[in-house]
Amino acid sequence: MSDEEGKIGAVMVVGGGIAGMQAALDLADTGYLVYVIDSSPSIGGAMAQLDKTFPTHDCAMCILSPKLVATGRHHNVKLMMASEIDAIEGEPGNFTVSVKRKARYVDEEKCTGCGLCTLRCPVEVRDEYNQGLKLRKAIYLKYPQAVPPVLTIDRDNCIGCGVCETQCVAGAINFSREEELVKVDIGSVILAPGFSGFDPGLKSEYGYGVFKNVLSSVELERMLSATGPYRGMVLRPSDGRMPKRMAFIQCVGSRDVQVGNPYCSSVCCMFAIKEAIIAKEHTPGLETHIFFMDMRAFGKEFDEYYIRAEEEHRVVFTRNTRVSSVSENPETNNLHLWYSEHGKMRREEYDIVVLSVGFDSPKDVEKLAEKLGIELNEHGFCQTDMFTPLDTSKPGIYVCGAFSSPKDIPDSVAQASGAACRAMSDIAGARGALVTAKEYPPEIDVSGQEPKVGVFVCHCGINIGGVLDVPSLAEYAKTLPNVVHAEDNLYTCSQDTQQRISEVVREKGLNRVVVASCTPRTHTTIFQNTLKEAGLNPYLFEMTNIRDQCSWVHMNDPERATEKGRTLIRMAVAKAALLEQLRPAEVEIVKSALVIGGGLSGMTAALELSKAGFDAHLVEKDSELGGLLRRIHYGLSGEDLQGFLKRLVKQVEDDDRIHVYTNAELKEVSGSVGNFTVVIDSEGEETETHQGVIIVATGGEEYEPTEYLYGKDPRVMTQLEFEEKLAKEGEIDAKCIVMVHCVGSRTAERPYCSRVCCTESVKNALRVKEMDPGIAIYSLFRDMRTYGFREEFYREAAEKGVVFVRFLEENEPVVRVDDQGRLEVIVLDDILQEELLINPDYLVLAAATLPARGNEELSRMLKVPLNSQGFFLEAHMKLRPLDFATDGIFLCGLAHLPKFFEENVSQACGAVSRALSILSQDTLEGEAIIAVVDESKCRGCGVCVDTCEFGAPSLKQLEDGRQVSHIDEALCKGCGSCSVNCCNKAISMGYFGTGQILSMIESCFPETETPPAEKEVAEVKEVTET
Amino acid sequence: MTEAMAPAKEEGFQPSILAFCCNWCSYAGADLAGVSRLQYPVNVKVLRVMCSGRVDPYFVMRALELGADGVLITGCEIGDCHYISGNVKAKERFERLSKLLDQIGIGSERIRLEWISASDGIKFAELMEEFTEHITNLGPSPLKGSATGGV
Amino acid sequence: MDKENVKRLISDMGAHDCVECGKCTTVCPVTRFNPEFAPRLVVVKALAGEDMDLSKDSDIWVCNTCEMCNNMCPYEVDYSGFIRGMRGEARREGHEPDCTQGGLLHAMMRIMANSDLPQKRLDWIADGLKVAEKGDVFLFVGCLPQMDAIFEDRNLNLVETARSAVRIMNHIGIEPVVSPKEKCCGHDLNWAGDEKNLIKLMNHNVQVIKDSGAKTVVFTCPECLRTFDLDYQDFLGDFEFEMVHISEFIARAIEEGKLKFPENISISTTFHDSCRLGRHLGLYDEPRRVLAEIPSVELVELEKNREAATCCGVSGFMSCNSISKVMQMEKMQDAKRTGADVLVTPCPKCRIHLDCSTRDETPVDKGLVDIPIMDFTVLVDLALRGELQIPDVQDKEAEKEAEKTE
Amino acid sequence: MGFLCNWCSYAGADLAGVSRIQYPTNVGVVRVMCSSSIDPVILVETMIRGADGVLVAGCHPGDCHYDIGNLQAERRVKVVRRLLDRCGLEPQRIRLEWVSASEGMRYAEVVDSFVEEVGELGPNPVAGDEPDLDILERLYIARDVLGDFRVNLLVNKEHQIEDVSNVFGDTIPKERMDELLDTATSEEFSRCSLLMLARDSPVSVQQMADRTGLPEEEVLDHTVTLVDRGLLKVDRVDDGSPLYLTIPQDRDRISTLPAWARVEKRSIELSIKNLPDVDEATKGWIVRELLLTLRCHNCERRRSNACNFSVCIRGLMSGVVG
Repeated sequence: MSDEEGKIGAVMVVGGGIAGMQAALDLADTGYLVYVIDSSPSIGGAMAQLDKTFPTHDCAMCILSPKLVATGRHHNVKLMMASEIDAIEGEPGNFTVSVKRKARYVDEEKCTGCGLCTLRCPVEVRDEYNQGLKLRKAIYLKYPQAVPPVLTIDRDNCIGCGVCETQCVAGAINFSREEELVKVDIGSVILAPGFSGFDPGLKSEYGYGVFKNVLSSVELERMLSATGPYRGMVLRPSDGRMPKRMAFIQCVGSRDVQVGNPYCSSVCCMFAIKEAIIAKEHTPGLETHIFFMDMRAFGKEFDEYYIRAEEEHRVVFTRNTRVSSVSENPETNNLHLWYSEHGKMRREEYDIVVLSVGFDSPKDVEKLAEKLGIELNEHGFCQTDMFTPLDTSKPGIYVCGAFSSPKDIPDSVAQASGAACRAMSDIAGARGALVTAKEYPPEIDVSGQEPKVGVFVCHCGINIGGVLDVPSLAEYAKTLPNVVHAEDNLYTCSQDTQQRISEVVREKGLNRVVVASCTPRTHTTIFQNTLKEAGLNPYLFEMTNIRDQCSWVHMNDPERATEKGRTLIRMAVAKAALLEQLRPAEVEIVKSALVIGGGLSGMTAALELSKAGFDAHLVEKDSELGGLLRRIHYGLSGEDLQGFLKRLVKQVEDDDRIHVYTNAELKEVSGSVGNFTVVIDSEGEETETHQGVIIVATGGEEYEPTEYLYGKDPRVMTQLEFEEKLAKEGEIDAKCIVMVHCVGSRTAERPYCSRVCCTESVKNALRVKEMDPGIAIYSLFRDMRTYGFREEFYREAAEKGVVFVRFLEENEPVVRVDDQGRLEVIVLDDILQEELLINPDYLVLAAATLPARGNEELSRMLKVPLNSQGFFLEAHMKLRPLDFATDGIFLCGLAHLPKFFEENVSQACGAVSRALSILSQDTLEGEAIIAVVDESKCRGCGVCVDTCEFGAPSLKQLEDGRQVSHIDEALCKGCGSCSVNCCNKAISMGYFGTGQILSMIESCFPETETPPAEKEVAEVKEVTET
Repeated sequence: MTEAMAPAKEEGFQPSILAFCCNWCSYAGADLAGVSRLQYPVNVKVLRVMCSGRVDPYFVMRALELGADGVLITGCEIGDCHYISGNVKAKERFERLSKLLDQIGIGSERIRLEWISASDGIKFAELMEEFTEHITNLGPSPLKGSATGGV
Repeated sequence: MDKENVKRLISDMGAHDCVECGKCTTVCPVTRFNPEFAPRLVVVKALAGEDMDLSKDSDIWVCNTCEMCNNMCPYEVDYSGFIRGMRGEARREGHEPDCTQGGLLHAMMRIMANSDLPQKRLDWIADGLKVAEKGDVFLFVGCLPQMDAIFEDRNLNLVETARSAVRIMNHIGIEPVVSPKEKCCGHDLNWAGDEKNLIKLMNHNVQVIKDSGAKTVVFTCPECLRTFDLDYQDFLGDFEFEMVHISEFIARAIEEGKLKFPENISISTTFHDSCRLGRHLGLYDEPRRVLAEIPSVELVELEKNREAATCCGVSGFMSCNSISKVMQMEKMQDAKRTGADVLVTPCPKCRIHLDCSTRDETPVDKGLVDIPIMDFTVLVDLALRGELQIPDVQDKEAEKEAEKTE
Repeated sequence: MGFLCNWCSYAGADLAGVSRIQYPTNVGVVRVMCSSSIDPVILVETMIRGADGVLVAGCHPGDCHYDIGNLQAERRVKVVRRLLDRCGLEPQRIRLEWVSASEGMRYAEVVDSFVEEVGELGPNPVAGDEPDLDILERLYIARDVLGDFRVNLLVNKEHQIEDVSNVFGDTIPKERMDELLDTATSEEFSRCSLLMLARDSPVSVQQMADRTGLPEEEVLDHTVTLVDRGLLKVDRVDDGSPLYLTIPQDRDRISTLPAWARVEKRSIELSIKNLPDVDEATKGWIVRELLLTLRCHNCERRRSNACNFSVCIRGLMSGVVG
C-alpha cells in the first residue's frame, strides 16, 4: 500500500475502559499515535469497579493494573481525561476532531496522586465509584490505582474554599483553569464508551431505594471488593450485620419490554453466579439463591463454572421464575420474595436481595452519535451489521465493546483488537509516521578488563539510614576486593544521583556497578538505564536489597541489621566481579503471516493482513475455501450468506498478497516468533516457507448425533441439514415440526454450550413460519441462550406461535416411530409438569459444534495447549483471548470456541491486530538472561531438551559428528532448570551463572577458610604409631 | 569412638542461614513483608534466583560445607511457577538432597523447602521467625570450624 | 608452581626414565579423541621444568587416570601417580577440577572427612541378611547408599550389590561385619589432589576396621580396594588385615567347594574390566573364574579386554565431557557387538557412567548401544539363588510414563 | 462567664461602671481583643468547667475594629449552640450580644436579663461533684468535634465564600452553606461519639446505635468513613456482626512522616546519638532538620505526613514504586 500523503498515523479512542485500553495498546504497539478520550477523570472503565472476574476468579484489579500502567506509560499514547468530542470533520484517514476538555483544576504534570489535599477538604460527597456506599471529598481520585494518578475537583460540589491549594505540596492546583477546546488531527476513530448500568429504581416492584437491604449487583460487587466500603465484608446496609440468606433476581432491566430493554444484557447471569460464590467465601454460612429464567452460560468454561457453582458451592438455582415482587418486614428489614412455582404462589424470606441490573446505552450517547454522525439502533447502542460488526454507519469510525452490543470482558477485548485492526486499515501507509524511539551512546566493550566495581549504598531518606549505619557500610565496601569506589547517597534512585553514577563510571572507569538500596524487582530498570547512558552494558549491574529485606524488617536490632547489610553487600560485590556483558538476542521478523484454516475467520484474517500490507499464506485442508460457512445460507435477518461467501472467496483469490493452499496441511513447524519455518504439503507438493506470525483459524465441525434416531430415520435431521433443505426447496410440506436443543452439548461427556444452536433453531423456526404460518413448531429446550439483541428474535418466534417447551436434563425427550410409522416425541414439560406427546413430520436436532479434528495434531506441532474440550487454550481467558502463551501465535474463530458469524469476523480482525503488533516491528528483542552452552563439555545427552518447558534447547550435529545442545535464544526464558539438570554443568545462565552464585555463597560464610588449609604430611606419621 | 555429643547449644548462638528466593513469588513476598514492616530475625540472608528450579543441590551442600547452619529454598506455589514447572523440579531435587543429608549425618532438618506466593508477606515473615528458631534449637552446624574433624 | 615438589614427584614416579617414545600417547583413550592432550607432553614439560598451566581445563585434569599408559610404558613410568601429584600441586594453588553434579559428591566426601556425624547408612540391610558388629570378615560397602540417593531418578539400585555380597557370604556361613561408622574411602578426593581430606578419611576408616577386629576386608568396589590397597598402605605401610575384591573372595570360596551354582537360564555375558580392578590391581582372572563356574553363564570376551579394556569415560566424577561420551559409545558398541545378553561390570561407578551414556540421547543409533548393564556381585548372587534373568534396558520413555502414572 | 471585646463591649462595661449602673455580680469578665478570637472550643470548655452560662459581647455589625470579627463570632456561637443542644444543654446558656462602647446602660441590662434567664434554667447539670455523666461525655464529644478541622474550616470560610467570592470567583448561597455546616456538625458529632464508644472494648453497629440513639444504617455509614480515615478498625466478627475498635493515635510517631513509615523517633535519635562530639541541642536540631528535609524520591518534593507512598502511582508510572 503506497503511502499516499494526507493519511495521518494517529487514532482517537473514545472511552478508556478495558476495550478502549486494549485497542489503544494494540495501535500504539503497531506504531500509531493514540489519543484516549474519557469523560471521567481517569481510565479503567467499569472493570475497575469489579472485585473478581468470572469464570477464573482472577482479581480484576490485579489483571487490569498492568494494562492501566502500560496505557498510562506508553510513549505512543496520549491520555485526554475529562474530555468529550465536540465536533468532527474530514474523511477516513484524515479527520480533525475538536475536543472539549473540562477543567479539572489540577495540573496533570505536577500532581503525584498523593491525596494530601483530600484530607483537609471539608466537603463530603457520595462516591459514584463505590455506588454511593462510601463518601469521597470534593477533590478526589476515582480509585486508588487510577491512571493517570491525578486528582480532580468536582466543580458542582466544591464550595471553593481553597484549602486544597494550601495543602498541595506539589503546587498542582490551579483554580483559574477554564474549559478549553483542543483540535486534534487523526486518521480514524474507535468508539468504546462502554455502557451505563440500568437504574433498578425503575422496577419499583422490587423496592430498590425504598427497602434498605435491596442492593444492585454493582453495589454488592463493591462490598465484595477489598477497597470497597466494608473492606470485603458483605453487610446489610440496614443494620451492618452479615446476611444469612441472599437472593439474586435476574433480568432486572433486561428482557423487559416494559422498561424498553427487550434485549438480554449477556453478562448478568454469570455475574450473579460469581457474586454468589464469592459472597459465600466472604460470609461463612451464607445461603445464596438465584431466581432466573434461562441460565445463559454460553462462554468458555461458563457451563462447567455453572455446574461447579451448583454442585460444589451449593448455590441454589430456581429456574424459570421471574420474581413478581419484594416486600419488607419493617422491624427486621428482612425481605420477602413473592414468586410462583408450578402455579402456586410462594414467599421466601431473605436478609439481602440483589438485583442483577442489565446494560443501558451509555449516558447522553445520542449527543455523541449526533456529533459524530453515526446511527444508533432502537436501544441506543451503535448500529452495526452482521458483515462489518466493527464498523459504524460512518466510514473511518469504528466501534467495539459493550457500545456495539452488551458483552463480557473477553468478547470486548477481542472486539477492541478487531476495531484497532479496522482502524489501521485506513491508515496503513502512515504506520510509524508520528512515533519516536530513545537513543543511547555506543556501548564500551569491557571484556578482558580487570573488574573495577563501584558501590553505591543508599540512605533512602531514613528508610535505610534510620536503622542501618549507612556511612560505615560505604566505608566497609571500600575494603572489599575489586572495589575502586564506594559512597553513600541520600536517594540513589533520584535523578541527580543517576547523573552522579554516570560521572563516577566515566571518571574512575568503572566496569561494574553495585547498588545497595531497595528491591531490584522494581528498580533494576532505572539503574540499567543509567548504565546504558554511561555507555556500560546494562547487565554489569548487581543490586542488593538492604531496605525491604533488611532495614524495614529489622528495625529493633540496628547493630545486627548493619552486620547483615555488610554481608549482603559483600555477596553483591563478589557476584559483580564475575558479571559478564549480555546482549539480548535480536530476531529478524519475517514480514508475512501464516493463516491455518480457510473458513470465514481465516479468509477475513488474510484479507485484513493484506490490507495492512503483509503477505498471508492461507492453508485450507479441504479442496475449497469456506469451511462451515458453506452450509449456512441466511443470517438472522435473512442476509444472503452464500452470496457473501462467494464474494469473499473471490476477494481472497484475487488478492495477490494472499497465497492460498487448498487440500493442504502442515507437515512441520519449527522456529519461533518472527521466524517460523513452516512446511506446507498442498496437493502432494511440499513448500517450505518462513513466516513471522501464525494465526490459528481451524474452525469447527457439526456433531453427528447418535441420539433421537438420527441417521435411522430420514425425517430426523440436524439444524444445518434442515437449513439446507429450506434454502434449496424454498418451501416445506409439513404440519408439525419438533426441534430439540442441546443435542450433544451440555452432556457429561461434552459439558460445554455450543452457543449458536439456540439462535440457529429460532432462525429456522422463523423461516418456516414465514413460509407457512400454519405449521406447528415445538421447540424443546433446556435453557434458551439467545443472548444480546438475538433475544428479540426469540420473542418474535414465540409471538408467531412457536411453542417453547422446557425439559430438564434428567428427563430428556423420548423419540420413537409408532405403529403407523409416524414419528413420536414424548417430553415432560417442566412448567406444566405433564407429558406431551407430539407426532412431528420432521424432527430437527440442534447438534453441538465440535472442535476441528486436526486440532490435536496441530496443537502438538505448534506446541500450544488445548483445553479439556479440545478447543485451543488461549494465553489468558479474560484479557488475552486471541493470543497463545507462546509468542507469535494467535487464535480466532471456532478454533477458540463455537461462535456467531459476526463474532468470528471481529475475532479474525482482532487476531490480525495482535499479529501486526509484531509484524510492524523489524526486529524483536529476546530475553538477555538466557542459558549458555559450553560445547566442549556438552555430552549431547539431551536431558536439557526434556527439562525445558519452552523447547529452547535442541540437539544439533557438529561437523565432527558430536551432538551438542543448542539454545534457541528467542525461546529461552532464563529459568535455569536446564543448567541444574545438566549433570556436568555444561549449561550455565547469563547473570545467574553457577560460578557467580557460588561466589555469593562463599562470600556469605567467610568464617571457615575455603578450601580447608593445607596440613603438613608429617601429621600422618605420628598417627601410624598409635 | 564415642557417640558424637550433640553440640552444646551455646546461648546467644545466632545461626547464619542462607535463603534462595525465586524472583517472581517468594522474593516479592519478602518485599511485601518489608513494605508491611513485619519484623523478623536478622539471621536469614536472601540470595535471589530467577526460579527455584535454578537452585542446584550442590549450592545447598556447598553452603552447608562452608558452615551455614540452615538453608531455605522458597519458590512459587505449585501451578503458579512463571516457568510452569520450575518448582516441581525443585521439589524432586529437595527430596533427593534430604535423603543424602540424612545419610551422611547432617540431617535433612537443616534444609527446608517452602512455597511463598507474592502476596504472602506474612507467611514469609513467619517462616523466617519459625525457621530461625528451629535452627537455633538444632544448635550450630556440626561442620562449623570443621577443620578439626579426624579421629 | 612449587619447583621442589615437582622435582620430588618426578623422581618418585620414575619420570626420569621417560625416553619420550610416545607409546603412552598412542594407547591413551583420551588422546584418540582429544588431539591436544598427550601424556608424553605433560611429562616432557614437567621434566623441562616449564611452568605448567594447572587451571581446571589444563591437561592434568583431562586425564582419566585409567593407567593405560602406565601399563604400556616400557620403562614403567608411573604416569598416573605423576598426574595425581600434579593435581595435588594444582589444588594447593587453589585450582579445582570440573566435577560432575556440580561437585556435589566431592563436597559430600569433604564433609564426611571433616565431621564426625552419626551416619544413617545401613537402611539397605533388608530382613534376612545377617551381619555382625565384630567378626573376621569385614564388608566395606563404600558410598553405595549415598550415590543411590543422588542418582535416585536413574533407579540403578546400587545398594543391591551390597545386599548380594552379604547374601553370598551368609550362603557360605559368614556374617560379615558392616559398620555404620564407615566413611568414604576418599578415592575421588585423592585423584582430585585433595590429600589432606584423604588422610583424614584414611585414619578414620583404618581405625574402624581395627576396632572390628576383622582379618579380611572384602570390597565390592574396585576403587575402594585400590585406595585401601595402594594409597592407604603408601601412607601407613602394610596392614595386618587382608584386602580382597569380592570376586577373589567368591573364587576362593568356590575352590574350597563352599559354593555350588544351581541350574539357571542360559545367559551370555561380556565382562568389562574396570581400570581400577584390572590395570591398577591386576585382578583379571578372578571374575572370569567365577563366571566360568556358573554353568548356564557363557562369557564372550570384549574385543578390547583385560589390559586393553577401554575406560568407562569418567573417573572420580571429574571432567565428564563430550570425549567421555564418545568413549562410552565405543565401549557400549563393543559390548553390543559381542552379542551378549548383558554387560557385567565389577565397579558401581562404571555402571553409573555407562548407564548414563545410553539412557539419554546417543550420537549413534540407540539399537547399537542398548545392551543392559549388570553388577558382577548381583549376577553371582542371583545365579546362586537360581533366579538369574536378563534385566531389561533402562528405557527412559517407560520410566517417564511410570512417573506420570505415579 | 463573659467574654467582652476590647474595643466595644469592654468599653461599654467600663462606661456602666463609670456611670455607677448596678448589675448583678454573677458575670466574671474576660477581655479579648475581638469577639471572634474566642475559639468555640473555649465556649464548650467553660460549660464543661461548670459555668451556668456564657456571654459573648462584641461590637455592632460594621463597627468591628477588625472589620468582620463579630460576624465570625456570631457564626461560631450558632455552631456551639447547636452542639449544646445535641449534648442536651439549653442553647440559651450561651448568648451573643452587641454592646457598643457608648452603651453602658445596655451592657447592664444585658447582664441583668442574662443572669435572670440563666437563673430560670437552673444550674449547669455537669457542675458540682456529681455531674450528669451522660451530658458531660457528650460535651467532651462536642469538644472533639470543634477540635477537628472540618467544622472549624467551614465556619471560618463561610464569610469569604458567602459574601466575598470563592476561588472560582463566585459565591455560594447562604442556605447551602448553612445546610453544609449543619450536616457537617451533626455528622462529626455522631462520628466522635462512635469513636468514644468504641475506645475501650469492641462494639457492634447495633450496640452503637442503641447507645447513641442513631439509626443503624447511619452508624454503619459513619463506621465506613472512620475506617477509611484510619481511626476505627474491625476488631473481630462475632456471630455475623463485625465489632469495631478505635485505633489509638500514639504520640511517638513522627508527625511529618508518611503514615506507613512507622519509624519511631527512637530509632532516628538512636542513629544520631552516637555522633561524636556533638552537643545535645545540635543533635535535636539535626533530628528535626533531617525530618523536615525529607524529600520524596519519586516526586522530589518535601515529604508530608499524608504522602501515602504506596498510592503514589506517579512513582509506579516511572517504575520507581513497587
